[in-house]
Amino acid sequence: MSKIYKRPHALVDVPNHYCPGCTHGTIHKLIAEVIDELSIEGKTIGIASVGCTYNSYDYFNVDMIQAAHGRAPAVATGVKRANTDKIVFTYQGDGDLAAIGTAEIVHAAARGENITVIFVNNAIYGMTSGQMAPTTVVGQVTQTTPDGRNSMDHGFPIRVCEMIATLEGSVYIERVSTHNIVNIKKTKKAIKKAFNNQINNVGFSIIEVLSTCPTNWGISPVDSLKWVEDNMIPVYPLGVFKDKNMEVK
Amino acid sequence: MSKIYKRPHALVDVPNHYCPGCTHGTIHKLIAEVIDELSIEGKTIGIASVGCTYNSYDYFNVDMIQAAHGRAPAVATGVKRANTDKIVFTYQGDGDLAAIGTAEIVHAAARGENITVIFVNNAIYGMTSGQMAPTTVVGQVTQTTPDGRNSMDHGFPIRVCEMIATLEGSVYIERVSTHNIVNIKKTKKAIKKAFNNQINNVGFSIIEVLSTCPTNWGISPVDSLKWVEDNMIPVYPLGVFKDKNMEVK
Amino acid sequence: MKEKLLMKGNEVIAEAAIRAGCRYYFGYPITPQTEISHYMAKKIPELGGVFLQAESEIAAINMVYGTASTGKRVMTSSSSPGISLKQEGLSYMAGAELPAVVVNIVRCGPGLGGILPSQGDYFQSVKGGGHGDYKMIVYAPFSIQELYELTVKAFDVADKYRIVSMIMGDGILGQMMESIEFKEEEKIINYDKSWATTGTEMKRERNIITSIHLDPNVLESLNNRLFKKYKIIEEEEYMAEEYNCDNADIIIVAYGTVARIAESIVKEEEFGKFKVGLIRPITLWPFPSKILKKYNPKAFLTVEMSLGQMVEDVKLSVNDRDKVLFYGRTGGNIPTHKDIVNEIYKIIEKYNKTGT
Amino acid sequence: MKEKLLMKGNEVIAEAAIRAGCRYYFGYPITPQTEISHYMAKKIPELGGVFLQAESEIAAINMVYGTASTGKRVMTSSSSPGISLKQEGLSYMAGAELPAVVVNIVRCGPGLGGILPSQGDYFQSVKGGGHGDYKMIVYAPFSIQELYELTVKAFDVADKYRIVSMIMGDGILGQMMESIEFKEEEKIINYDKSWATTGTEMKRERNIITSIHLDPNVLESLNNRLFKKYKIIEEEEYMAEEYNCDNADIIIVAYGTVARIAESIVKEEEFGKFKVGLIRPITLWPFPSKILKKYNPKAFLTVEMSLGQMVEDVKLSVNDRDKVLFYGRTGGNIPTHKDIVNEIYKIIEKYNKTGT
Amino acid sequence: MAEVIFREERCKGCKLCISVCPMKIIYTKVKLNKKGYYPSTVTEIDKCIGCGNCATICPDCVITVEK
Amino acid sequence: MAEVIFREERCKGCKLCISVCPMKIIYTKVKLNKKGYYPSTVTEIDKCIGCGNCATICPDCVITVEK
Amino acid sequence: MEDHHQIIISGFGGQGILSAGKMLAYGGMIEDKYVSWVPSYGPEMRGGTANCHVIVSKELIASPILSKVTALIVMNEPSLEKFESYVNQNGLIILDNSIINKFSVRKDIDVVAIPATQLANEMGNVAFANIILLGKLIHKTNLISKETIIESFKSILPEKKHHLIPMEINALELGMKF
Amino acid sequence: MEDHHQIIISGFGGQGILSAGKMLAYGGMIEDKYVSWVPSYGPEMRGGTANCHVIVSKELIASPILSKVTALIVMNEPSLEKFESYVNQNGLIILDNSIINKFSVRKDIDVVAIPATQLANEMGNVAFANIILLGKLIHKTNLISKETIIESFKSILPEKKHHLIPMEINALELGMKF
Ligand SMILES: Cc1ncc(C[n+]2csc(CCOP(=O)(O)OP(=O)(O)O)c2C)c(N)n1
Ligand SMILES: Cc1ncc(C[n+]2csc(CCOP(=O)(O)OP(=O)(O)O)c2C)c(N)n1
Ligand code: SF4
Ligand code: SF4
Ligand code: SF4
Ligand code: SF4
Ligand code: SF4
Ligand code: SF4
Ligand SMILES: [Mg+2]
Ligand SMILES: [Mg+2]
Repeated sequence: MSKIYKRPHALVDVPNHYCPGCTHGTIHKLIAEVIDELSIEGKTIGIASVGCTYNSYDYFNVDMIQAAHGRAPAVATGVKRANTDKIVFTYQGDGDLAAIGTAEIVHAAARGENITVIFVNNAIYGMTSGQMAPTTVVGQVTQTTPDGRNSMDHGFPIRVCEMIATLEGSVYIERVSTHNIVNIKKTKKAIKKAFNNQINNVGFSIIEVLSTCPTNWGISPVDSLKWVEDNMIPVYPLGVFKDKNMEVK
Repeated sequence: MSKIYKRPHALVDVPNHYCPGCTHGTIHKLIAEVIDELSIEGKTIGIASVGCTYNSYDYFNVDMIQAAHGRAPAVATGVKRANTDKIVFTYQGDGDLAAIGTAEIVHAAARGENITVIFVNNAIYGMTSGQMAPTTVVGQVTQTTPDGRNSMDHGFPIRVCEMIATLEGSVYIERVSTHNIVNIKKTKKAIKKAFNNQINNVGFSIIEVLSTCPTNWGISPVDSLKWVEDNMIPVYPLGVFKDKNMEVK
Repeated sequence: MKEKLLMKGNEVIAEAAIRAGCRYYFGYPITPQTEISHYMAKKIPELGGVFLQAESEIAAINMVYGTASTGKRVMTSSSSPGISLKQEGLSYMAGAELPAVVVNIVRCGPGLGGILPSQGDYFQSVKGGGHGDYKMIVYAPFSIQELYELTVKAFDVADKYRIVSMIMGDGILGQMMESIEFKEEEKIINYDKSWATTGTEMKRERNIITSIHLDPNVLESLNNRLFKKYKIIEEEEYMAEEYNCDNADIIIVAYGTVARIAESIVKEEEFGKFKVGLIRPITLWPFPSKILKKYNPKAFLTVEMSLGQMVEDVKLSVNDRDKVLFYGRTGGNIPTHKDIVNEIYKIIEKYNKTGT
Repeated sequence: MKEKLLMKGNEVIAEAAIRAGCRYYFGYPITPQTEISHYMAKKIPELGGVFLQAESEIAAINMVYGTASTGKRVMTSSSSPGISLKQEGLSYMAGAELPAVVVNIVRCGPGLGGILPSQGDYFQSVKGGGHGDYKMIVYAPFSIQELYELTVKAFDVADKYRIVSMIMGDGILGQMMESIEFKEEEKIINYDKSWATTGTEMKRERNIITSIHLDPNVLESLNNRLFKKYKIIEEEEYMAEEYNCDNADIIIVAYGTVARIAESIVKEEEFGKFKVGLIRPITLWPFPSKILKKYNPKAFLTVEMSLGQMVEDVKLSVNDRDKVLFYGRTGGNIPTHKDIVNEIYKIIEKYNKTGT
Repeated sequence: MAEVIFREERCKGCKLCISVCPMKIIYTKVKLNKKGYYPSTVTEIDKCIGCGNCATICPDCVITVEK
Repeated sequence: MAEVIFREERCKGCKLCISVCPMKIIYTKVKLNKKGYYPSTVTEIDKCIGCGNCATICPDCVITVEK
Repeated sequence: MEDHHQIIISGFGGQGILSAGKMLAYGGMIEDKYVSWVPSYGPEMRGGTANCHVIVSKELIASPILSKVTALIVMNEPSLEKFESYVNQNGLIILDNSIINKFSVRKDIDVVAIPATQLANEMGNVAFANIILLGKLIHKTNLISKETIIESFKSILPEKKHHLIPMEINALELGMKF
Repeated sequence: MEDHHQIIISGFGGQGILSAGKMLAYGGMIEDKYVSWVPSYGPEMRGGTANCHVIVSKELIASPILSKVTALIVMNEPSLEKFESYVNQNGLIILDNSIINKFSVRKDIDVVAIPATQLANEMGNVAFANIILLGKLIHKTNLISKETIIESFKSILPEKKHHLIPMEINALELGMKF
């Protein structure tokens, strides 16, 4: 008998603290599988950020650094520049990356830092119990948009991939989702490619993963998958926004 | 006899402290002319930033606020939200807006703040005596790129208009230049339109003005105009990047 | 008749601000003070005001800077790491003499630390975490009712002196509920704001809000003017409460939540012939040195949720600094009733043995 | 033979860092310390190191956090407003116990203030401008030669204690030139860095660099461990220089550029039967309290380019705080020789009149 | 024939596995696990096609699939 | 006929006006002004077409043009 | 001290621990007593334990943080372990024995075990378990009147749950009578 | 005090004020003296005034910031106004009277006026004015030798200006002889 699915080695064998059905857990697994498949566990350094995954260092079986809110790309820059032979990734939420961390992600991309950014967009601040994120969709009710986000008062959602794609330093940008099996598999492929880019010294890759927050969305985990499909994908279309590698070929 | 050119009223009649031939002065005049022409001097509030123009409050004959480095769009947001009937503009350099102030400009645009941003791109940090700016072009020698900016180590120039254009909240984005009379006139037109947008409550406008820094470029003022044309415009193409007003029509 | 309500500290701060005429709030979420935002997001827009979730704490303090420049009452709130990010902005506000209210519901540090209560930001708030010579007025309420009253006062005092006033609480104060009575209406004094940048309307010289003065003499005269103002505030605005201090042998010095626990000890416990009192600073800056100086007990026991910060000001205030002792807990641990009682017994024991 | 060079303070800092084995520099331009960047931009890449101009001071300190996490010697530099922006990062570094060197060439505040010399960031550096209980070692050199030696030392001490050490100078020190002799080679001690995150190579348990500990007991034990370390540093690392202090009637306490001026007074001026000495703190934290406590002059005159910051530590150190007097200038004005001499005469006059 | 193993003490009862099982053979148990959740498990294992969907989506890495 | 007035004490001698004058009638004086710059001025004013270019570009608002 | 009630309620997040405490405090307030309510807070609540400290007193409240209690309501085992020692001599523990299987508590206190979750489940909604336990508490202590606590339901429960109030009253009565 | 030279050089930004000062300090250093050089700095220099404080001494230098000077070189009027009072009795002022038109300085000091900018202009480059004045200074004070200052040119001037050194030497000699 062959294993169809077993826990990846790069995922520490402990229960995680995420809410039931939160796809942060699913994304963690994908990253760990990729680390296994590329045999880079021993030379990977992960940067955890501030959000529900602040302690993802408890879950990834690699050296990990916990970074200040929004600053993971700067921390990653500091790590990678001083350790060019190591594989460095950040794991950041949408509040972390697209709000307080805007300058850091834009400039890491502009500089073309040879790092891998996993950007988990769940359209909300999970950790702090459900405030509007820059990625909250118009109409979405949150603790700070009690009548739903309206663009007049609260502005428009930021499409990170589209924005980063304007920066010459970025080489691979893809938006993927975890709302069903097909897309989870695509997500893994994208993550793998992003790590591979780094291994090949190609440069800055960012994978935006649409993810759920059943707790703060106030719906069940299964309904949350549907919510991603119905409410997020129309605003955040999936696909490759840039692949310089491809262009070159 | 009619006045072909006279000092605009909105420009205080004092000598400015800019270096000889620095087009910051020229841009100041254009803004003042627009304020005169739109008769908004009494209700305009300007936000000076940190850069050579830190004390542009000495030159514009309107209420002025000096903002912390990079934060002018946030200050402008605070002013405008509490004074929706006033006309609020920021005047920011490329270090100020495109480096430390990246998050603030991106989010003011994403929110669609009804303000006018005058973004003066001179491809360098003028005030601090000539370090690399995010807009420094590849190959350009600065104090911190003594062998010329190279994209491997220092990354690629950021094209602010192109980046901001990806944000739904922005309504009018144009890049103009001061390197000759035709373009100075276009610059004035663009600035006027940006103020008019605000008057008409249309939303966020940003005008990127290519400008010179003879002192830190180390060439004469006249050669500097040529340098803009030869070295900046190829990297920063002039034109309208977004005009939602037009799209609607 | 005044209505009694059961409210969370964080909500009371928001409600008090609204009652004090604050219609502009800019903030960025952080535990344990998010309820301030949530409350504001619901209530302020109904009143025609603005609630805006900024992209960061830095943006928030600079939005406050903008609104304050136009003379409007404005507030932001955050917790320790977020307050650290506001230090440049706070220094700018001091330099430009802008009034505003800033709330710090302190959590544990350093770094990302923890979200539990702490008083580890005393130095930052009181000595000046930002650059340059400047001060903020810092209020440290210890009950929900006081939280309300001091928040209202903070707005008044900010306008009066053109200064930032800070409400400094801890997670317990922000999260706890007690009953609260609001006044029918707050008397709001309208201070002169002819300095505000609201457009000249072509009727006056332009106003300028700035903190830069390259001429050393101009800047020094600003510094001196600020310090004159600070001296006045030191004379006029200090606040403290004294419990059982007359003839006390031991005086506990504590503020905020810790003072609640200390108060219960002073009320409930007996220490034989030793009388124990409490001084509770309500303003941390200006520090109520004058009150401390009135007493000459055998010992001052400073108790903090830190490893010793206010204790320096206690030492600088009392007549004999060798009498100042310290007890602190950190990490979110609150000094318990028992902890403090033990410390008192230690002092008594030592005194009985050595006479000092 | 050692070569003598004429160098600017800022350049000496950069060269000293390189000689101390620092190959990673992250910074953001700000007057009056830009020459550090310019020097690094030229020199570090030639040595295979990294000079990187960050997008902001915040990014810079977090890049430092990243490089320091991997055990490499790393530095950033800035000036007052930029240092304010680094406060969150500095608190994180303290929490995660990361070694690094941070330079603050202080300018005038508050706010954008001015670019001239100042000592207005004493409180921020020494008391903790960031949130939570933590400390940095703060060196205050007063000459170019000392700037070099202390910068080298700062790297050693940072590694030794896993702490941030700060070099605090002012614009004068950064901009001035004096002759300097470098050692042939600096002895660099390689401290254990088995905690560093450089990849497990599948040979050891993973390392984690973090400052968050939600369990209060875990966080409290970190706080206590940090404080134990700080106590050791307070015992071992304080530095000060004493000039003419034995039997002095008046002791000036001053650091950095101000101490230069004070020294010239002590050397050049005569005050009749009054003997004037100088204590020059070289470390501001740990403060050389023990040195101050050795003396009992008629008065301590603290002179600062601020409105009174270090003076609090002087008061907390000396035996009789009522003997501590203060003189300060701000805005970029440097207390002149004459200013200080006048202050001394005032003290003498008062003493002659009143006997105290 | 496939084998699907649930580490029930790790399960949080989110039902994502149920929602992606093409054979609809995963169900929720009626007894709380130690964590206080109703864990999922598989019935009629013989119907299992070993597609691994359940394991792929499970955020808590509860499921192992062999074939 | 056009009139062009230079406030010479404000001029910084940058020569931008010279570079944009279509008639090439602006030149640099040989005597420093109070500020320490060689100011610009116009010769052969009769050749001036009153285009205003010089005034438009002057960063120091030195020039007034009338026609 | 009949007039000074110090109560800790503790259990899993999601069991209505915090709102049960709020109801007591609110009830105390409308009966013109001094009240305070302090929750545990923050992310550790997710799946972890939640608790609140409630004081209802005729006197001004000094510390709102309790180191001893007159009554303890516990809805899971870790909570019992953690807080048992807080209970005064002759104090009261009310526990949900449909969740807490084994307990051997101190002999100097009054322990009441109610299978509240099971009873609530039988009523059709486990969310009533906290109310059942509250019912027992006010019955045993006369802390506040039944009418008062019912009044507090309206104030503490969010609008969208007001249709459940009749059921909540049933649960309350069930607890009181148990 | 022959052995302790305290000098301020002051003028407009762009007149080579700072590098003239550096040359003195460098020269002092290679003659094995203690030296210090403190510039004014920052944006106010643009078009404004620049100055530097230089000490060349046989003794260890206490304060590098001068409140009195043994010699003053001034290249514009505001600088003369500002620093005249700094000069010691019997001190020296060297000024460029092609820029400073009117001066009526104290009688207790030695004032030397040289039309340095004009002379330099005649040499073909106003940038030599500072060197002419320096020449006079070392001639009057013996602060450092001519050879030393020439050596310092190489070190202080940027590579791309080294071709000017022969001219600089001419300027120096011109000043010395004036
Ligand atoms: C400087 C600072 N500001 C704010 C916070 C509080 N905070 C913690 S997590 C978070 C946002 C988390 O949202 P996101 O990045 O979307 O992650 P998620 O929890 O949704 O996965 C915030 C604002 C903080 N810890 N530090
Ligand atoms: C927080 C902070 N960081 C850095 C500085 C120093 N500083 C002043 S101006 C400036 C950059 C100016 O460049 P730019 O915005 O391009 O304006 P320019 O002078 O070129 O017009 C910098 C970094 C500062 N004043 N405050
Ligand atoms: S709060 Fe939301 S994002 Fe955070 S763990 Fe829970 S479900 Fe996931
Ligand atoms: S330094 Fe450059 S940008 Fe600044 S005033 Fe001078 S020329 Fe203009
Ligand atoms: S492996 Fe596929 S068929 Fe089998 S239980 Fe899992 S999802 Fe269902
Ligand atoms: S997906 Fe995993 S955690 Fe969720 S119910 Fe299924 S087995 Fe349990
Ligand atoms: S107006 Fe035109 S033609 Fe006349 S001087 Fe000016 S640029 Fe020349
Ligand atoms: S453009 Fe203006 S400042 Fe420049 S030379 Fe002409 S008149 Fe003078
Ligand atoms: Mg999120
Ligand atoms: Mg610029």
